[in-house]
Amino acid sequence: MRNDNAKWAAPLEQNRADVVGKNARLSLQPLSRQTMLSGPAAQCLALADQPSASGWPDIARGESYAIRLRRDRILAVNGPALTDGWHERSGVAVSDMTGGYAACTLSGPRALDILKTGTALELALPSGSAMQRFHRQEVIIYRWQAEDTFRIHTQRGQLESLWGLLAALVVK
Amino acid sequence: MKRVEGLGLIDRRTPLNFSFDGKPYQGFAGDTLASALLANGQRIMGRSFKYHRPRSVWGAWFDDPNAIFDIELNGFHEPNCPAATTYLEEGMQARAVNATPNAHSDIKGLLDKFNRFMPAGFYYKTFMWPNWHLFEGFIRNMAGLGRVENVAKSGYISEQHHATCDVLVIGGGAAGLAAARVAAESGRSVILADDHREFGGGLFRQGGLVEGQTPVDWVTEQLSAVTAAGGLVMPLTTAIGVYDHNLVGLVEAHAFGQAPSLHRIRAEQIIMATGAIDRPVTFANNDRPGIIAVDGALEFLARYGVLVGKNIAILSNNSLATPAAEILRTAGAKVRLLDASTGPFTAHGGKSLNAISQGTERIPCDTILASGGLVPLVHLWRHAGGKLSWRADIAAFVPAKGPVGMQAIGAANGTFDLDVSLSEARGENLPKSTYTLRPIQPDLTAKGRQWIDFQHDVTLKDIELAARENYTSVEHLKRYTTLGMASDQGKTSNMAGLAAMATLQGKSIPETGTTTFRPPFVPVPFEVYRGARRGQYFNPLKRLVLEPELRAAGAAMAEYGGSLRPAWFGSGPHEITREAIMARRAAAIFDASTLGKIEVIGPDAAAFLNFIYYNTMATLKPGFIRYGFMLTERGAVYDDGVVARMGENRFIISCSSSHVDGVVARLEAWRQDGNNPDRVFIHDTTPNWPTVTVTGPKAREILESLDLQIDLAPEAFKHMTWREGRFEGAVARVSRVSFSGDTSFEISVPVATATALWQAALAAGKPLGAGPAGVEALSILRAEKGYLIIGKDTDGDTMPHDLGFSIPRQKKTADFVGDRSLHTENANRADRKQLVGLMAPPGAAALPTGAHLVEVTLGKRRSIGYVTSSYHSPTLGHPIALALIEGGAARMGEDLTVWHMGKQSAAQVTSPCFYDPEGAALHA
Amino acid sequence: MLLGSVVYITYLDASPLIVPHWQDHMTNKYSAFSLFRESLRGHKGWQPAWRSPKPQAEYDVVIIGGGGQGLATAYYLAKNNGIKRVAVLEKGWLGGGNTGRNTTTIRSNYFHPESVALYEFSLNLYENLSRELNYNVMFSQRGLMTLIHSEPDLEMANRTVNAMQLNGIDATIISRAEVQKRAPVLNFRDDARYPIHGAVWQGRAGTARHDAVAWGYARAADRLGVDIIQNCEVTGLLTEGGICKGVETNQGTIRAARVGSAVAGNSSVVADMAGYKLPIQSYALQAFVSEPLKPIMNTVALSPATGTYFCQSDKGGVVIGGALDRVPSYGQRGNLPMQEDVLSGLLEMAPALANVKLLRHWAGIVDVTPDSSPVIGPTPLPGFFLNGGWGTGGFKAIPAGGTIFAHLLATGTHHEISQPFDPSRFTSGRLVDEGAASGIAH
Amino acid sequence: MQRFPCPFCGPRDEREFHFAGEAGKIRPTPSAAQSDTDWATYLYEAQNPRGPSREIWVHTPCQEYFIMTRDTVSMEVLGTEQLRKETL
Repeated sequence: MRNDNAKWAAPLEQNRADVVGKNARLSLQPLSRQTMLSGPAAQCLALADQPSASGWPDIARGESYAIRLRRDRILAVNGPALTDGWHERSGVAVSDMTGGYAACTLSGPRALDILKTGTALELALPSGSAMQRFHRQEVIIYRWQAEDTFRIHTQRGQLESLWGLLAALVVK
Repeated sequence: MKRVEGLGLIDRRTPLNFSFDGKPYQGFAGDTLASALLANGQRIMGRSFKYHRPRSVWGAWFDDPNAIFDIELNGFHEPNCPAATTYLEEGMQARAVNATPNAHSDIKGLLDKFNRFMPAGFYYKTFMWPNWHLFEGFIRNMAGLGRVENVAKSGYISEQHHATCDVLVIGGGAAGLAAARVAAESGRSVILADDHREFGGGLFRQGGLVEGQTPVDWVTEQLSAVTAAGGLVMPLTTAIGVYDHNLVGLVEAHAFGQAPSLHRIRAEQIIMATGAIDRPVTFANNDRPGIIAVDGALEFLARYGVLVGKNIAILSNNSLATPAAEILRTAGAKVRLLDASTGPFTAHGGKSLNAISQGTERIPCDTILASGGLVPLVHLWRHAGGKLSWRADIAAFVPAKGPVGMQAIGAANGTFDLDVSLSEARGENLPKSTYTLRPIQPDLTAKGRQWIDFQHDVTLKDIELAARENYTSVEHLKRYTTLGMASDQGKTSNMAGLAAMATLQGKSIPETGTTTFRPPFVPVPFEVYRGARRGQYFNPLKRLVLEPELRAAGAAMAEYGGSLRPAWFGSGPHEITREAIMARRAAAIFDASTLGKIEVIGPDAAAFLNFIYYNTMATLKPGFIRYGFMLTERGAVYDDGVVARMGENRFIISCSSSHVDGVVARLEAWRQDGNNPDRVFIHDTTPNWPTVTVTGPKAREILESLDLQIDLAPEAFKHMTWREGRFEGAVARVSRVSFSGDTSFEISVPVATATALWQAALAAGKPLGAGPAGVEALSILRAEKGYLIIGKDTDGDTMPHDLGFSIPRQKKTADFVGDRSLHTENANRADRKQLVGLMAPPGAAALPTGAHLVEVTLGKRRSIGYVTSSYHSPTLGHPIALALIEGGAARMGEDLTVWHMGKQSAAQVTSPCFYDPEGAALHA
Repeated sequence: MLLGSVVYITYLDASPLIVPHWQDHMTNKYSAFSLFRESLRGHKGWQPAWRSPKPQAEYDVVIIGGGGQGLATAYYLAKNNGIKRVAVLEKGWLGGGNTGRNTTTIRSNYFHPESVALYEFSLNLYENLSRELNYNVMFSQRGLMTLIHSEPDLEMANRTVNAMQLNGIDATIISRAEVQKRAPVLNFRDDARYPIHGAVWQGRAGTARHDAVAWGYARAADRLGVDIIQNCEVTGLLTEGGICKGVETNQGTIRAARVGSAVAGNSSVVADMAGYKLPIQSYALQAFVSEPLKPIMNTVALSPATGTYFCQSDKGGVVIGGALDRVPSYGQRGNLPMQEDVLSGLLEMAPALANVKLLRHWAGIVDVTPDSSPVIGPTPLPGFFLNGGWGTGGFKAIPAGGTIFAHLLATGTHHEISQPFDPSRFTSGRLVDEGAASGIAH
Repeated sequence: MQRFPCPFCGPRDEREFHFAGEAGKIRPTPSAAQSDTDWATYLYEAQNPRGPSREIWVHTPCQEYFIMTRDTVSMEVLGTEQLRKETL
């Protein structure tokens, strides 16, 4: 029976240092709340108290915002506290995902090129949802505050492989 | 062969040392290995595949099939590098492939003497007795080109990129440059790619001025204009294939030893300006070293300053011969022009040429430059599904009906005059073409061997033989003779071969047909297709929130169903038994975070799950949990798990760890296809809720010290119910379900609280003799109880009634997934494999998992089932096993024969539940 | 030494133990001796491998599809069933479909007794096929290993190998050391993503020259009087009173007492002509070959974890295959996503090949059934019979498929081997699903 | 690499999509009342056309199921429709 402790390096600390390379920086992005809302788009936004939700290549702004994941689903970031479950009046399903997704920030003039090693996304190619695949891994990618600052969320269990891929590209 | 002062794009101030077949040479920066060797007077660069004939270069770029080297530089070894496209680097050690000891004097050259015994396809007619495999090793050692070193190439990683553009221009010759400039200056985004280090394509070899400028100046101006207009210019970049929906694979070469990069370019418009190459002339001894393509010789001169001969005969059928002769004369050669359409010609000489003859006339020469006309490079056009048409005036196939968004210009389109080509590229009116050609066809009566495929040693006689034996379709010809299957993929041999077959059959070339061109355009390393998908990143594992804690507690981490989980804790696999005993005597603490937590939310949730599950879920009450099977429409068990009802409109599915993604996908498919998607939603919250499971007789005691604010008394908190509590201020969902057979609690908390919960549980368990346990111990515990693992204790045909769950099949009236398939002839078979337990006789070892149960009829053993799980039970002190056996449920108590790798043993059929069959421990 | 070998080979092959299957004084028979004799007279005496006849108005049996299955069916109809008025209609060039596009693996290491009966029968026929057809199909019994990467893999390997042994197949489990001895180019690093614990080994498995199988059957069938008609595309079925009486083609109407379809990659299209649907979805399956290399791999290795398998051809090219493209397709070309999957899989298996160059890749269209087993049997249209749905496994089954389909066409009833593969199994639910038992179905 | 149009996300690479079956195949109800033959037809029979083909696909990143009409020979995408009846 195998012991693969050495083959799979232990995960990095949660307070890990930023990875800095030429024209690019990678950092872990702590978020205090993430909420998944499914239902009619307008109702989801109303419940999450957001004016709109960002897809690609929208730039989300501020500390509290919403990201479009599907036709009928948004992710509210740092939004209001909501009860999990069915919200009868709005017809919206709510689940807390604060810990379910981990996020990191990739920024700098080279950031988009780094992303384009693993996805076919283009600024000129808008998309209703921010869902993407980066080197075959399911991720949420959107811009935040600036043209060249990207926030990338992934299911927490996949953070280590996402981080490893990005870190290698950043320091290249 | 010599360098000509003042000619070429090489950097004469930077000499580079290299070796070939062990001998040292010197070239210049900008040389290819082929040009550097020619400049050193070294003509023999390789041996042919079959007869080991000495060969020199035919072409100056990718159309050379002859000079192929294994190269070593700084400890990096690469097989099968074409000498004509490998740029020279300091210290390169090159060796001709498939030559012993070297290309100049290869002992296998003797094989050529026996060529008459080895015509095309000779191996199909012999080597049948006693069998082919006996001869194969010998043949295989004779075949093959380069040698691979069996070492991993660390650091050899291909960069991968994606990009889009309005216009992708492939080929940076005159037409490509002009087209790229027009497109870029009209405001479109342009990528211009060329496989050479310098742009310019055939411009340099054509000599003279381009629109009043030297070729170098003109090219520089065009490139500056493209760049200034925002275009991207990519040298050393080959388009290897055009794939569906206008995706082009561009492979960008780097220094030797560095993996090329792959750019996947999605272009609105693809402009193919890939040029043309010379077609060889089929004549006797036309494979002799020193017989070179006209355009190849001009390339060697123009790009590398190498004049390939002193006394040159040009054997050509087209109007480009005269200007070529002028250029060569200017460079210092003596040139004689011969009309290739007159024939028959014979080359004379061995390793060096000394003459060409026509009839009785013998013309001394040291070099023959041949051209049977230009052949447009239409490979990419064919990749994209474009059609070709035959142009008799230039005796070539040219692009016809095109794929959407693709256009051919310049020589690739059969436009061989510079001015016409430029006008075509710029969309202007076309001047009249001056290129003319006299058709040629091979002379079937000529004496001596006439070579069609230089690398594969296919001669005109081989094609005659193929025709005689009725291998006349182009594909049969190719496959039977191996014509065009060499590493140049027929770039040189294709037209000559077609012409030969056409002549033999008295047909025209278009009637004879053309072969399909397949990507890649030139061979590229496998690495190009890999990129980041390697090692740990080839299917990366999911990682647990608690992994640092688990490692700190001594976990041995291993792969289970796509996640890295603790196999056991402590010093080795012997800990598994200790953990299992601990779990039965006190309690075990597991990380069960990978179990699914799929929320199904909405007013239709109950009806939806009732349809999805075999078991009736509509009647499940809030606060309660029900075990159930999810079936495929074919009735096979896909997953088992428990469903907890959180409220009127909310359920949580806890499915098997490895099935989370699959279950979510199935639910989503049924939700959108066949249900009202506004009334039920699927949220996969698995990663949001790490789970710590405490199981065993002391489990309740441990939970009590966690202060979860739940009444844990057995009558208040029963098996198969759940409660919401708090842990350190956060929500804690506690389910009383068990996979061990003992009282168990699964505690799910938010990610931020998980570490504290784990530590608190361990601290509370320690004084009670409880501690952490891994997946392996849990596997034993569940098998003792007869709990199954889908995919291990079931196969792709197992239905719920094979597992003892028959009631919904008989009683459930509402439709559910897979329902009808539970009543087919197959589902009603009496001999279906059913899950049972097995007991080995006292003192026997555990049965091997995967052993079969057999019955013997008429002396023949027949399998009636197999062992799916087997362990030594630490609780019971003897081996136990689960098995799928034909009609197993009716065989209780039966003694069966076990068969494993030829050895037999005995076992008795029992209930699959070995531990606590009454359920006292479970409900305690 | 070299020359000695050539003479030795010539001597061996000239052995009088070869018994000709037909009496003929022309240079029809292939042998080392006839090759030697023809070599001395410029190879002028070789006869055409097959004729190019014009179609006759009527045959006893017309077979649609001149691939391995169709040609073998015609050969066995003439040889085993005594039916010689047979035509094989091929819309392009014979052997140009999946027969000429596959990765040539031949094996019988199957799990279910029904599959074993079929593929083991085929393997047995392959073992004597070169001599039977008097055409060297280069069947090379170099063995096939299915790698075992983990303990669950080993448990599953036990289950399958025991099943095979009980069914009389020469399968064993070999150790990691044994794997390394047979295939040192594989990845034996301890930290490999998919480490090698051992392998399931079938020594009698191997590869054959795909074109030669088609050509050998074509030549042998032609000698028995079968008309092989190339460039003859079937455009419709001729029915009279609800019974199939022949076919319409671009070369005119051809009548036949029975019509058989053996058109891998087009089964649904031909079924559509007969007016019924099949349980088949068609996909592209890609294959890859590298530039020729000196021998580095002497067996066939398959990794269920990476979805890739490879071997080395006699010419020296590394021949690679993997899973189906994921998009239903009739376009005989491959696409990048699967190329990336298969070739990255190859390099996980054999990292030393990273800078070996891909020479070309191509695709065939495979007809995939829900249980990945073939469908053979009568159809709803009387007089019209089906041999299809072989998925990725048609090549290795050519001799068996031909024999049983010939039996079906000659007698109208199943051979005992083909009975379990009757299309009725989808109604009864008695599928023959090897999916779980074999890593990649071939 | 083909490019398919997700009705919600727009054009995306082939790798993000899964073929989910032919369009227009409705699960027969009540399933218990189906004959063996009808059930087998629903489960297994396929149009599998050579040429234009109407199919159900899912864009896996955003989980949108939709109908796409493609040519199975040329790989040309001929159109898409939403699977669900009303747009949100």
